[in-house]
Amino acid sequence: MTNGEGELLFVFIVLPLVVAGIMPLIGKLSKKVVPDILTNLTTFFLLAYSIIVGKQIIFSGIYTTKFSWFGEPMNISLTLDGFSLLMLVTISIVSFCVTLFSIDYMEHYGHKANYYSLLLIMIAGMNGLVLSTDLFSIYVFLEVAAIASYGLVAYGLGHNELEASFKYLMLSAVASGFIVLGISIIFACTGSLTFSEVAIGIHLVNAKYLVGFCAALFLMGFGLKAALVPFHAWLPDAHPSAPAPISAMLSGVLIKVSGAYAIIRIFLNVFGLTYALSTVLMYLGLISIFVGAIIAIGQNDMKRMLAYSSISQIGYIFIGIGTGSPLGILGGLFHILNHAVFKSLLFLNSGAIEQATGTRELDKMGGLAKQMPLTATTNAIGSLSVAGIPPFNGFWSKLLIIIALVQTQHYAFAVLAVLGSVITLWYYLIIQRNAFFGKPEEIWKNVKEAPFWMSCATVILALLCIVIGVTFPFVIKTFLVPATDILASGVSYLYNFLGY
Amino acid sequence: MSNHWLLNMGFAAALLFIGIFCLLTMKNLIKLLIGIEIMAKGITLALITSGVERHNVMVTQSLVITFIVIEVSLLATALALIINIYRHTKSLSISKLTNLKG
Amino acid sequence: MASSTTLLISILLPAVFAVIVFLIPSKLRALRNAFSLIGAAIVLCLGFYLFGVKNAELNIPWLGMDINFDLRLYHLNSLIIMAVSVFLFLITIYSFVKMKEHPRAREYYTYLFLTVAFVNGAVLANNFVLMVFFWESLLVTLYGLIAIGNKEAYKTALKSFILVGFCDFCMILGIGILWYLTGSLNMPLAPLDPSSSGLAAVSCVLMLIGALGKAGVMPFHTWIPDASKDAPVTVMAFIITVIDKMLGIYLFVRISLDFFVIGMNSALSMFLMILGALTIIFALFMTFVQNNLKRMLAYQSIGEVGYMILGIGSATPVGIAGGIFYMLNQTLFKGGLFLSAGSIEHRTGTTDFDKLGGLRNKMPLTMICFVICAVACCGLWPFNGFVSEEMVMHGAKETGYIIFMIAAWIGTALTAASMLKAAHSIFWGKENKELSKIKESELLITLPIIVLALLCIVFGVHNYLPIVMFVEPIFYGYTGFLEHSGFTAHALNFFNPVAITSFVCILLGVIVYLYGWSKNSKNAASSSESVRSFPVLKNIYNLAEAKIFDIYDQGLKFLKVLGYILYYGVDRVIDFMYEKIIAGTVRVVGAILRFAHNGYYANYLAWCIGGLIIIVAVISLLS
Amino acid sequence: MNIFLLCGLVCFSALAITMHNLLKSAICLGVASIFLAVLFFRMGAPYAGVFEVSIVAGLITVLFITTIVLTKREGGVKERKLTNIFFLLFFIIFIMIDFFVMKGFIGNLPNMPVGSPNLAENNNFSKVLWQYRTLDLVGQICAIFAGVFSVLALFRADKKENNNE
Repeated sequence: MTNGEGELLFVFIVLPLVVAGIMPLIGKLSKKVVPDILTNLTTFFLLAYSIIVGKQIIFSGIYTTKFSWFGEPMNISLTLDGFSLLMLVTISIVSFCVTLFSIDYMEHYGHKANYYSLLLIMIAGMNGLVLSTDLFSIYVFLEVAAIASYGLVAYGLGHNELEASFKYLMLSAVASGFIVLGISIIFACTGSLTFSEVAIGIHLVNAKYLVGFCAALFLMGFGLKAALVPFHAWLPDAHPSAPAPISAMLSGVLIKVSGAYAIIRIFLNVFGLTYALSTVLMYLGLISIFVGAIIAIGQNDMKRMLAYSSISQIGYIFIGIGTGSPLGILGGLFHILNHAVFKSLLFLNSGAIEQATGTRELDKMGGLAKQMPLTATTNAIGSLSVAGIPPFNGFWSKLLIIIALVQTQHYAFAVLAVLGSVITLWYYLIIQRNAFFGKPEEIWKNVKEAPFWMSCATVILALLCIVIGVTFPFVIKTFLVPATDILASGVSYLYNFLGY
Repeated sequence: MSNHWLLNMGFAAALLFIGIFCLLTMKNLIKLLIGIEIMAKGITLALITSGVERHNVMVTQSLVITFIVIEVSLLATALALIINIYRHTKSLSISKLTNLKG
Repeated sequence: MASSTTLLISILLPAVFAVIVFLIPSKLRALRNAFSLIGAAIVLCLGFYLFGVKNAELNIPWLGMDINFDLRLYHLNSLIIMAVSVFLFLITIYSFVKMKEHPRAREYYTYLFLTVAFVNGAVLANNFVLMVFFWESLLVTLYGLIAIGNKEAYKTALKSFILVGFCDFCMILGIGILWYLTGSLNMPLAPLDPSSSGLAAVSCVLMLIGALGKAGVMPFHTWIPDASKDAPVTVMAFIITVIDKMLGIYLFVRISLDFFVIGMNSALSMFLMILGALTIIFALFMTFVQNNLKRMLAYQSIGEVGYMILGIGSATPVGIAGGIFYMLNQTLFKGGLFLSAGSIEHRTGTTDFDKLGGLRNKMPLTMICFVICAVACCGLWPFNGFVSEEMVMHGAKETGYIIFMIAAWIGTALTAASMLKAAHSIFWGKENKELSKIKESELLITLPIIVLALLCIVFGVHNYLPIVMFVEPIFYGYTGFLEHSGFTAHALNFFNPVAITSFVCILLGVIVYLYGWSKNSKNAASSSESVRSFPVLKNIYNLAEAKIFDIYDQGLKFLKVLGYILYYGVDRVIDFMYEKIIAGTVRVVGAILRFAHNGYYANYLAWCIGGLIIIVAVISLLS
Repeated sequence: MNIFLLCGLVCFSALAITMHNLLKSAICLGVASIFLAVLFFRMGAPYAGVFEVSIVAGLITVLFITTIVLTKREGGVKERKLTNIFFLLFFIIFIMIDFFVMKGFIGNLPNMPVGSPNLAENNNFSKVLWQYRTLDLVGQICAIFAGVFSVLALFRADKKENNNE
């Protein structure tokens, strides 16, 4: 454990916040170019910085920072361990590609400065959530990211966008209400809110049912953010309605940070994964896999199909985590990373297609592979990854999850997980056939390949799909094993943290 | 834990019930937001009473203040959304908001 | 050491050529052809070199946890690598002409080389995870290759993907159980007895499904006839009849020799033999009602898998050797037949029997090769099919269950009859006027067919050559097989009861065909007259017309009806299951679920609250 | 005394949702907030009480009334007639369930030692807020930023139209 003396980790929250704050001022001076450059520099810096910091973490273990200001002791304690690092790097990768993509894509929406400041606040919120060590801070930063996302989902200001955003807001508000209720009960039981003290408090106090009730509240609250079935209904409305880069951000990162990360962190490290929690998580995961996949098959709107597929993939993450075995956790975490990469790639591609053709309906597309070869190729890579075809990255994480299910003797789950992935393949083949292959439609004769920066972002993500898939032993060793160690050690991790 | 805590939690639960009932049955968008507000009241009550229970009301007090600030931002966003929706549909009914389905 | 790096090269080299071919623009056809020829030639040399090396190992740490990049070369897989490289070379030459005008030829060559790379990886792998990796990759190239075909090919490709994918999934499950049992993901050196525990038996059966499903055993075969219609004929010849069969049988042999002990007359052996016999009879009856050469050949190739399963499943040394030898021979003659069909299609544009006729003068080379391959396929002395079929039958005989031999004999008769029908209606029969101007195919097309036909003869006449070189070394190191080195002893002995019965069966098939044909097809009367004038047959014919005719006619009708019943009652039902029931349920459930997402906020909130209540209940019940 | 305040809080909340007139509902909500604020004072949380009065009873009510006025012209939506009756019915049932559940908990809840030593000393509110919960303040700033920018984003169409005019 290293104690940093400075602002090392605080930068992750403050930098995007400050840039977001000055963005409207700059927006007055220069409408487009300067906000573009500034935002991309910020996200690139965050990406580079997360990797630099990450390197230290990998070599020296957990990193905690206490912040003092003008000589007064301030309690801003942020902790970076393997798991937070994994999420931080994921956020940074996706947000960098998304801002790159936004340069060309957001032209016709106007008011880029406003858009960028909302995006940066969302990033700040997610970074804060990942770094904080306190239940209430998790709630605060979750709300920050969520409020920014309401604005972003409604950014198009059309009827559908407003409707989706409103429903999303109203469901999320209920969910976060239940989260705070859970927090208050936890406080009543343990008298503290930091992870380590809560973990110890819960195990000292003999309040099985109250803690179980809190777990259920958290599961509902964070599960709604993560779009687990049956709390998923907002996602297929909200994700397709947002502008494509935001859909990528929401599906790629937000549901995982504010949903999956929080649940995993709290359930595994703070509460400890009991038999009941593990069972509930696995069943919710299984239901999500099937409901998401089966509804996705019948969709005609490309982005809606992708949104349902996110529900299904989130199910895989939870089914892996729910096994509680190190391999299952490893698979689940790996799937978080992989899903972030390929799902944001697919959403960005859907944006490219929408911009080129003006439609998202799969019926009307067709034969775009000739006009948009780059998009077609990257889309094929993303689809194959998400369907779990070797050697792309999605295959390995699903394989690990299934092996873990067999290892923990959940044979039925293993069989069903594989079936789910067959269905996934099915609808991704539908996308490929309808959009890119098939008979070229006359109307799309004049369609052109996506602009440079958009293609740039998608190519980076597609390359990541392949690179992670091919070098997965390296990725697992450097990023995932430290995270898994922390989660697999369960509650004792926090005991050690306090020196018990 | 004291009975005092239980009593206050019971009332907080009643407030939550009122809020959720409102969300489930009402049609008016502003009424729905009022429902959310009532839920929020229940939750602040639960927070403060937990603090009292632990003789640590100062901490929960600061939590409540943060909670209220967040609530205001949320509410402002929601009201802005409602005004925008009103411009589109000329109505405040939630039943107009069923375009997205399937 | 040098030879162990060659193992890696044998996987990487075809992949590199795949990339090169993919990067050459479609317009530079000559350059692409040159590169694919060079690539195929190098792979061919490499294949022969590896066959010469025989024993090599390569071990690179890869993933930890017992999962290593572990390659091992020995007799069985070196044989397969060599055979695949030979076929790759032939198919590449053949494709220069056949796939010349195809718009997606670039993808085709890329997939071809990729497939070879994956096959080399899959057979060389000495670690289950590695093997699964390559094995699953093959699924993708199979999908791609079938989808290259005509417009409907997309659906067929999807169907094959799902069916083969299901089999592969069974295999993975089986491997998982095996891993659980042995605790190691490296391929085991000590085989497991499947009768020792229930899990072992389940694992064995699941892995067998994977292996045999790849080879196309019933009931996982329905995609093969469809593919024969939709996929390019070269794909059908190379991938489906050569590579898939070889891989499937390779894994089958590995399972029955290395992973599990399958004793003679054990339950598993009986299961396999029954499966083999059923596949033979079922698939070969199906050939009877086909009116298209490619489709007929596809069904026949399924039937031949039955012979291999029968041989290897008999668990007797001679049976296993016969099964492996049959696999080799089948690739030769069935490859030759498919390529001939491609040649005919290339010139005439069709392979339907009723549109063809009288090609014997126009395409003499194709005709001769077709006949040689067809005769070998029927198992007539002294072609290679005879030797391997005899070995399989002897294997079946050694188990003591004559019924399997009878199944094999029926299969022989049916093969003969359908082959005769094909050859007759294509090369003899009435000439079609539209086809009067066609010529023999180009040399590049006929050359591979001639090579295969010659090999059929060589392997048949000098059968000790392949048996001693290819088949026998596989058994070195297995106890119980060494004393059986004299496989040739009864292999070519024509004058033994088994062989004579087979011959009689072939004759029976010929007669069955001739009667049916003389009754039903009036338009090829001239050749029926010539057959009629044969001294022996004449008497039989007369007899038949006098008395036995009805029985034959009824029998023939019965056979046809049986064929149709099987076709509509079993084959299409299985198809229906895949297409309608599974896909249909998914659609209906999807529609219901989509209906539930009706856009009402209160509805969604109610789900959330309901979910919360259920979770609270479950958690408090469980804790 | 507290029990009356709690009852008043619940009654006014119930009134807020049963009122047909939106303005009256908003005002009922404000009154309920004041009850809650007084309750906070009595429970020893004066700062939370002040916030409750000034922000929830004040600012939020104002926001509500502004929105109601802005959308008044055609925004009237008729609620279902039976809603209020159902509300009463379900509310009574719920209160009974609530009562029995809570009664069931009495005596079954664990007794815990008072506070953790870390926090018991922090009886000074400003110290707690500024030193113990500093990160929440950062979060508050973020949340305010997020709210402001969201509102700006949602009303930016106006500006466009105004510019065009």
